[in-house]
Amino acid sequence: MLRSEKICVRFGGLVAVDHVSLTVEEGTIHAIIGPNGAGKTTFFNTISGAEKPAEGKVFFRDEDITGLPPHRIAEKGIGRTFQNIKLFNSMSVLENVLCGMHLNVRSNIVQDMLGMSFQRREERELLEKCESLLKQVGLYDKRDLKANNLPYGEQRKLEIVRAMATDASLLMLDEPAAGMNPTETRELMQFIRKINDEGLTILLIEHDVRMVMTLADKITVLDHGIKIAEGSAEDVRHDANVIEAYLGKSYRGAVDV
Amino acid sequence: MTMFFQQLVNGITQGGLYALLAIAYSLVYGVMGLVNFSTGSIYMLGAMSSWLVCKYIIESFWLSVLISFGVGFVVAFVLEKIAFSAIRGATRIASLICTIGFSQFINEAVALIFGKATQGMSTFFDQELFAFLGVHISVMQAVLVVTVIIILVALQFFVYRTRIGLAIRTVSMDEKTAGLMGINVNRTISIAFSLSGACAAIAGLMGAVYYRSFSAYMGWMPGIKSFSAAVFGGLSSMPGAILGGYLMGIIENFGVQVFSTGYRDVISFIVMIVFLLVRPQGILGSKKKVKL
Amino acid sequence: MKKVFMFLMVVVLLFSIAACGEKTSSGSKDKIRIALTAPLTGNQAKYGESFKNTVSLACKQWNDKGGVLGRELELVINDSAGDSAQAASVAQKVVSDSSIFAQVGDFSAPCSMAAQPIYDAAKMIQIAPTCSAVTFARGSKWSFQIVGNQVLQGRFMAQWMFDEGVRKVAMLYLNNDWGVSVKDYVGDIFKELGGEVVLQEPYSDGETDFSAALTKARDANPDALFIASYYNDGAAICIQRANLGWEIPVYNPGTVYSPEFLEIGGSAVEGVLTNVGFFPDDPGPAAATFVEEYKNLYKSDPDYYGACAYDAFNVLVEAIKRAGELDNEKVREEIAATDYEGVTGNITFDENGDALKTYIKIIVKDGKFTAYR
Amino acid sequence: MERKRYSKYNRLLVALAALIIVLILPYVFSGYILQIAVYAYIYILLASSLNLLIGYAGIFSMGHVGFYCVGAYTSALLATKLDMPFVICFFAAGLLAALAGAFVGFVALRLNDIFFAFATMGLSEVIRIVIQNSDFTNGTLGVTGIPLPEWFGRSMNREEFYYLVVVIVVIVVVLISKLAKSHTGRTLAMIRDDQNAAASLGVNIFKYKMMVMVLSCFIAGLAGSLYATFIQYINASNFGITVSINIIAMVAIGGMGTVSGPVIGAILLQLLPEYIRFLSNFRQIIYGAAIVISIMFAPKGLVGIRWRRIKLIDQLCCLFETKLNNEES
Repeated sequence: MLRSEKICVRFGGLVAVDHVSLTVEEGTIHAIIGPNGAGKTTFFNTISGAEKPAEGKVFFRDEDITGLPPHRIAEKGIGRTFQNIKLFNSMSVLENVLCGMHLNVRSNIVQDMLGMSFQRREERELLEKCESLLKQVGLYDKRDLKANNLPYGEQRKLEIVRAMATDASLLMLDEPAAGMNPTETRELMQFIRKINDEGLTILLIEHDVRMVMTLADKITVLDHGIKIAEGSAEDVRHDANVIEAYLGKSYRGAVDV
Repeated sequence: MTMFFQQLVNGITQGGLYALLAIAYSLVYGVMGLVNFSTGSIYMLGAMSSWLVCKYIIESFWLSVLISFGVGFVVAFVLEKIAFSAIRGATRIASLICTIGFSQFINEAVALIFGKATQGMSTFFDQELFAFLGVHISVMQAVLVVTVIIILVALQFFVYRTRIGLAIRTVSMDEKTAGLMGINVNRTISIAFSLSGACAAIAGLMGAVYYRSFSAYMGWMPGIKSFSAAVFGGLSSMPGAILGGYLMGIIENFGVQVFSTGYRDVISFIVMIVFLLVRPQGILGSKKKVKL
Repeated sequence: MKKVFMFLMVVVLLFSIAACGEKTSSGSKDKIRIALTAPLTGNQAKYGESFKNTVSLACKQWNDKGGVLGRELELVINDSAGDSAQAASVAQKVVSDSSIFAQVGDFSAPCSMAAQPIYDAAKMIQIAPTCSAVTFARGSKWSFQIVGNQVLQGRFMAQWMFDEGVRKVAMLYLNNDWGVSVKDYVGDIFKELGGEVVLQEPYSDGETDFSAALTKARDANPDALFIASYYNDGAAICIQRANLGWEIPVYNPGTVYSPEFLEIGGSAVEGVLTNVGFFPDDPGPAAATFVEEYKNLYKSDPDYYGACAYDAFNVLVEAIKRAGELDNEKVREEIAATDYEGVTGNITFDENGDALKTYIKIIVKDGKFTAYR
Repeated sequence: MERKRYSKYNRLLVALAALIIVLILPYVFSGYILQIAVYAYIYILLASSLNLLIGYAGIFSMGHVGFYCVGAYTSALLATKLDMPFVICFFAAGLLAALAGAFVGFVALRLNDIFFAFATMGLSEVIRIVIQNSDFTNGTLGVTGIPLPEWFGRSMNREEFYYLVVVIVVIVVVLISKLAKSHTGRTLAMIRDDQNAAASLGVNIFKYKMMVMVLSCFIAGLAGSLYATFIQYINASNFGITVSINIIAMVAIGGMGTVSGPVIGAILLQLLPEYIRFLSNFRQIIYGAAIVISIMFAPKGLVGIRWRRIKLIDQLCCLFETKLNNEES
């Protein structure tokens, strides 16, 4: 579904992502892990269009999307969340989800100004769709709260729902469990599993190795911008390079992650 | 040839004022990534305080310098507390609008108290220093250039050789990390802001003495143009701001020679706009990475 | 419902305050009411104040003599703040007050001209004392001005420079309606006389640094420098000229004639040549009494602009007196036929409504304005 | 729900009452109040259009006066030099200002907020200085003799023009309020709140910014045309940065990002100095102080203040209400 070929990103002299190739299969949960500064988020940003790669190509459903601006990438059907939550804080929960519907809106600025019946009907349809989506994820009761008044875990969830509302077929989650307590993490894992079962492909970056190990179908490990390992949770767990990267040379072979 | 060197001298003199003001912008932009729109008003306040000193107390240049410095420092300090600290967390635009309001308030208040008309200023260092092949340099010009250089060097020393300077540089690089490292971020911002005010006020004093006049609206154009100068040289870098100030002064003066004085303001605006579009970090500045 | 009621109350209250403010201004019917519009606040407040003083003085003098047509005169003073939108609304206010007969003002050309269409439509006489813009008086049948338009003054200045032996002149001018037309008329006539204009350099309002322009002017090597500037810019130009060590005669068309010019300029303005239609130190018979009374009343010297306003008011009242009744057509005819010995010299109008004036040459000597030769 | 309908009904009544007052104004008051009212309405257009940028899209333009100036000059020159009818002048003013806005937006919208503010301010000064220095626009002399629009074969009088302005202002404000509530309004709010998040949801930020910039400048151009036509004489010196700052003050004081905020701000700041004449010397100071105070204490402007929270006002209201109730019963 998503394929990157030898992506390189450089900041000045620093190579943040060094010829990383990977393939995300449709319907899977694919995780990218790695220590701090491994280039995970940069890689993410390259796919979602926020960063332009110096070399390499990105394909989505065999279509070259390299270097497209973020909103074009979103149009192709890739949704994303951010490491530090980026909700629209001046809006309510419901409005945040409505924002996610942006790509489904057909009315233009002139029609909006004139308030034609077509536009009003469309607005009503959107509203219904959003409400049903919120009901599904259990945020319906809180639809009128301001987004930043939600508890942390639900803010994460809302951000994911908002990304889902774009009708994305691939969801990229940037450290969704960051800053969560174990209960919240567990709930989140169930939630991710559930939306995956509904057919969404998921690519996620995670720090919490334990969560990744149980959740991901396939794991790619980055270190210093280089892909050092890839495979199932089991494969990665025993990979010498991975252990070295996480714990340092002296631990090689000594510990099982 | 005479013309060329005379215009160069004119440009350098004027550029000195721009450079001081540009530094004021750069200091604030460095620590908080924001612009203090009332820098021009503080320039005027510096001029005003020296005018008051000369008129009512004693005609002393050095006392004026001291008082202007103090006034600029204090006003900027208060301004930072009101327009930035008090509403931290509000949007960047809110802070900018607030400084615009302040600028308006200061200018108009001074206009109301001392009148809108131009006032005469005492003359210091009036005599001619030397004339060489028709190029005239007055003592005032020399004093202006030397004072500007002294202040710039002192600032460089302050920023690069003292603890507070180190703190300022650290906060410029990364406010969050600086805070984690035990630097009192608020105090550092406050100091940098006040210092920038002092710089602007000194520039105002120099301007008043050089042009021998003071008026309530004198800070308006220099304020905007020196922002252009700072953008031109690099808002994020102090040496850049200084360079930008001097270059802007020189470009303007030669611009007048080539085009006309009527387009003088247009020249500096166009330089700013072109640089914003082509090289927003300025000549010496560096791009800041924005983290997603 | 309550909310609506309250809202309505507030709005009605606001408007009634406004209405009261308006009503109080319409006074007794037996007085002849004349409006004065001047910039009493804003950047030009200094001149507005002067207008107000001199016109009030003139009004008082008439009333002391028993008024005109057996009726007392009353001034209605309005503030235009030097802003043309404001000037237009004041004009609207004046024309909608049927008790006001005629109008003196405004000070600046943009304000006078913004008000002009409104007075024109209402057929109200508008005498703008100091609006020297060439397009003003010819813009409406009802408009007159006292200061003399720039064609005349331009001719005077150009002739003066030429007579002094100046053959090449460099001009610095304030880039506004006034400065541009001064430059045009002085420059054109100077060329007609056979002189050469080597440089015409505009500068924006608020400019403080003239060294570049002066360096450029010096490079053009003229015999004289002509500055179309007000006192503050004029003084700054003279100072920076001195700093450049450039010795050259400086001419100005009367606008630097103010004590502040001498104060700011100090020794640098020594020898500046300018003209004036009215000169307190050397007044004619009509001006002498004016200066004396003004000094008694306001404890300061009147300036030229104020003197123009004083004349404007007198010209208007003289015309009312001659017309014998308050009929705007008749009074207009009488104004057009004016031949009046004012404090700013003898005043007659050409067919457009521009006053034909004489000027006095003056020079800055020992820190004071003195008559030239 | 009941309460909601009640307040909606209430709001409608207030609007209706305001409209009636506006409509009967010329019959009750003289030309002077009319003149001030028209300026206030023109400022409503300007403040509302700037609010589209600052309040809704978070684009801080300090050069709004530039587009106003372009509109005024376009209309004035077409009317005086080519004798065009008002309708053409009016829309041409809007279109040319929109074009200027598109150009400025195209070059400057990629800059960050602060740089954009300064760039637009610089450009508006450039526009003014160029107009001041070019012969085509009559330079510093300004354009004189701009005619009032004609209809039924004769020139409109000022009362009729007043109504024309009212109609235009009402249309524009209603359209803006519809826009604000629609999805486009929401999209602009997304951009204002977080551009990266908006882009990740498929919002073409540049396109939307351009659209709102063009729309806002179009309205400013219309305002310029109305101004030029009404005052019949324009001069480039009337279009300095102070005007921009005054508009910003109106938006900030009334309430950014609300429909009624700029309307209230414009009326208040335009009328207040008229009511209290002795304040006219303080006019600009008040603008400055009001900006600072409203940003500090009422970031959402007058509209955003919960008046009932202030004790004194609450008590007064209670007093008033009980009295009213007594009278009713």
